[in-house]
Parts: sequence; structure tokens; C-alpha cells
Amino acid sequence: MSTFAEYAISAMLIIGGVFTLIGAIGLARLPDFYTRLHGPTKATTVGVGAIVISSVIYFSTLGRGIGIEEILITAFLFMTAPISANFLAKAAMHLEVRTSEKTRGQTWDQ
Amino acid sequence: MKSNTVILHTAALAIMPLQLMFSVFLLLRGHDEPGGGFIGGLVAASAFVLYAFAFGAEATRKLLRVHPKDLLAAGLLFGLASTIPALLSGQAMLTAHWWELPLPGDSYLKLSTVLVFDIGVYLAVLGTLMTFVIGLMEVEG
Amino acid sequence: MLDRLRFPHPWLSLTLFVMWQFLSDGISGGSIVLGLILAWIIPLMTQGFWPDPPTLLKAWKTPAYLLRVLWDIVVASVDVARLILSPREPRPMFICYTLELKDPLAISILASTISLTPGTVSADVSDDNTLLLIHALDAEDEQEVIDTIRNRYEKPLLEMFQ
Amino acid sequence: MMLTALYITIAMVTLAALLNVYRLIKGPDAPDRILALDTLYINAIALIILLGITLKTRMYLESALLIAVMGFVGTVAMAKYLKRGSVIE
Repeated sequence: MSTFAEYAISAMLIIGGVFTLIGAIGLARLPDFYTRLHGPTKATTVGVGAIVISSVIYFSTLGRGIGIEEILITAFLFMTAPISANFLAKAAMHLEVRTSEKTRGQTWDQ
Repeated sequence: MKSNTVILHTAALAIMPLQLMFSVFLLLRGHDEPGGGFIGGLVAASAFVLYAFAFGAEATRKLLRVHPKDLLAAGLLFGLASTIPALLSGQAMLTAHWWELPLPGDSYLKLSTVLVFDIGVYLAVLGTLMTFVIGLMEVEG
Repeated sequence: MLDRLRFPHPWLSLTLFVMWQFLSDGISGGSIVLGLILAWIIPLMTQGFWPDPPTLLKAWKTPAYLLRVLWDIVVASVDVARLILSPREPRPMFICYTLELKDPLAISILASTISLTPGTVSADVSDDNTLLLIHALDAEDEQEVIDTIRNRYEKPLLEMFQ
Repeated sequence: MMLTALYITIAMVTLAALLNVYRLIKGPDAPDRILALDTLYINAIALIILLGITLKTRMYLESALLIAVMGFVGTVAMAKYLKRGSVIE
């Protein structure tokens, strides 16, 4: 394996790990449900995306070709993350989950 | 229809074909690699369940075209059929038999009693789960 | 029987067929036969439920849009990461956004885009598909967020779906 | 060097999973718990891919895809249950 590929894989792995961790820190630390929703939808999805890219590079340098599975996983995560977030937000609005005092604007429930 | 489900409708329509294709993929590669009828049936059932979330019970029934119990029965029949070749050739029941169909492009379509049995499991799992789901829908009214 | 042998959604069929070739480890006679069967049956099963066929009038604009969204997703994650790690309290806000788009598919794409891009999650679409409720994680000014979304995402989508 | 990066990443994702478990236990509301579960399964996908790289095999990628498919349906089902009190109308 070339040195360049090794550096690229290592960098992607670390970036993925950092984003996943930050998403989880956001989930644990932010004040109310709606703000917590932001961590997993963005940071965690991008984190897994970076890890998948490193996996693609690794297996293609091993000469096993580019697998469709990795692409399917990424496409699936990027398609489903916003939809899950949307559904959880709807459920939270229905249950009238407490929002932090600093929140401006109104929710609605229908 | 129920209050806004625009996003779920689009999501179900975009994701369901992918799930169905993935389920067939899992079903077919089951003989020599991980996968198989059971997990393929589960993924297919999850596709139909997602569809039921988005469009309700009636539409799902229409999509399936046959009653889920018939799927279950068809699955069991496939399982039974996979035992017949072995019995006819006087071997122990469920002994695997293989046939290779030549196809253009120097490749073979591998058919086997294992595949028939796997299709049976696939249909049985799909039928069972859809019977559950449609049964629960009827209870809730 | 013969009149059923058609492809109601050619693009969906093509995507499924190509994807099947990749899944089955290289192109062979068997994978082409099975791919054709799947690309025929799956769209046929779901065709009755697609809303009026989405008319992507300017399909060649899609890659540019996708690239822009992809780039924004990366920027968005860095933004959110910085905010999560800084000790400052976020300033969340709910925003009502009036939609100009009419096509259900376009609305879904816009909502998903908003969820994946800087500091905003789309929380709900109103019953009549005219309003979008957005939760912004750290917003200075309501109008600013609305303008960004309108110019950056809704305009290109409006051009694509007419 | 790649191996070191791999181990550091595995440690970070595991830590992330532990933080998600903390949110899962603490709540305070049902949507928070579902959100934590949702993030937890995405972390599980990341861990499976990392395991595949460590063991130099692509065998596990299907299970990661499977978790992605099933996890999404599960999250939607739970969110729908909270909203309506029933999963399918």
C-alpha cells in the first residue's frame, strides 16, 4: 500500500471518529431536545460518511474493487437521517417537549 | 389522507425499491456467503411495513395483491417441493441437488434445491410478518 | 400480458439495473437477466402510488445542486461541531418558511436539504404544503436564514421542477 | 500508522456510543431516548465498518447495511407511535 493511501485512510478515519464523537457530545451536552436533534443529523452522519470513505480507499488499495455496499450505506444514511429527524421533531411537538428559555419563535402542532 | 405525510410518502417511494432489491440480493447469495431466505424475507417485510406507515393498511393490501397467509402457504409449498428431487432419486430427504443452466456470455445460472428451500423461507417469513402487521391493523380498526 | 411489459419509471428502472450489476460482482449473463427482471417488477409494483411523474425538466442541473449540498453538509458539520465544543449557549429559534415550491417531491428534497445543511433542521410541513417549520440551532436573525435558504436551495429547485 | 489511527477511531466511536447510552438512560423525554437509540445504531454501523477494516474482510458490510435498513424503519415506527398512539393508521 502506498504511503499516500495510508495517510489518506488515517486522516479519513480520524476525521470520522472526531465527528462521531462531537455528535455524541452534542447529544449529551446541548440544553433541549430540538438543539440535540442537530448533533446526530449532521455531525454523526458526516462522521460515518468519512469512515465509509476510508473503507472504500482501503479495500480498493487491497485490490478488491469498489464495493456497492459502502455506497449504498452512505446513500441510505444521507437519505434517512433528515427523515428520522423530521419525524422525531414532529413527535416532540406533539408531546410539547420543553424547550430551553432562550428559544424564540413558536412551535405548532396539528 | 392523514395530516401531512409528504416527506414520508416520498421517502417510502424512494427507499422501498432499494429495500426490495437488497432483499433479493440477500436471498440469492445465501448459499455460499452470509445471507439467505430468512434475512431477505425480513428486509422485504420491512419494505412493506414502511409502505404501510406511509399509505395505510388498505394500500398495502392492494400492493401485496394476495393475502399474506397465501404467501405463507406458498412458502411452505416451496419448502416441500425442495424435498422432492432427493426423494425421487432415492436419497435422504432434503439432500441438495444442483443444476447449471448455460446462459449467453459464458456464464451459468445455478439452480439448486437449496435455492428453492430459501425462496420458501423467504416467502414464509414475509407472509408471517405481513400477517402480524395486517392483523394488528385490523385490531386497531 | 404484453402491454404490461413496459417501464413506467425508466430512471428508477435504470438505477435499479445498474445497481444490481454492481451488487452481483460483475456483469454476467445471469446478472443481466435478473437485473432486467427486477428493474421491471419493482417499479411496476409501486407505480400506482407515485404522484404525477416528477418532471425533472432540467435534469442536467442536478449534479451541480448535489455537489453544492454535499459541500454545504461538510461546512455545516464543522459549524455545528464548533458550536457544540464552544462554551457559549446556542440561540435556537423556530422559523416559519413560506414555500414557493409546489411539487411534493421537490418539497421533500428541500426539507431534507435543510436538515442536512448549516444550523437548521426542518421540523414540519403544514397540511396544505405551503409552510415549512424550521428549527435553527444558532440564528442571529430570522430574515437572514430565510434569505439564505431561498437563494441557495429553493431557487435552483424551482428551476429544476416546473 | 494506519493501525494507530484505526485504534484511536475505534476508541472515539466507543466513547460516542457511551455518551449516547448516557442520554438514553437520562432521558428526560421519550423523543430524547429515541434520538439516542437512532444515534446508537449509526455508531454501531461505524463500529462494524471499522471491524471490517481491522480484520481485512468485507463480509460484515452487509450486516452494516442491514442495520441501516432496519434501524430507520424502527425509528420511524417509534416516532409514529409517539405522535399518534398507534403505528399504522
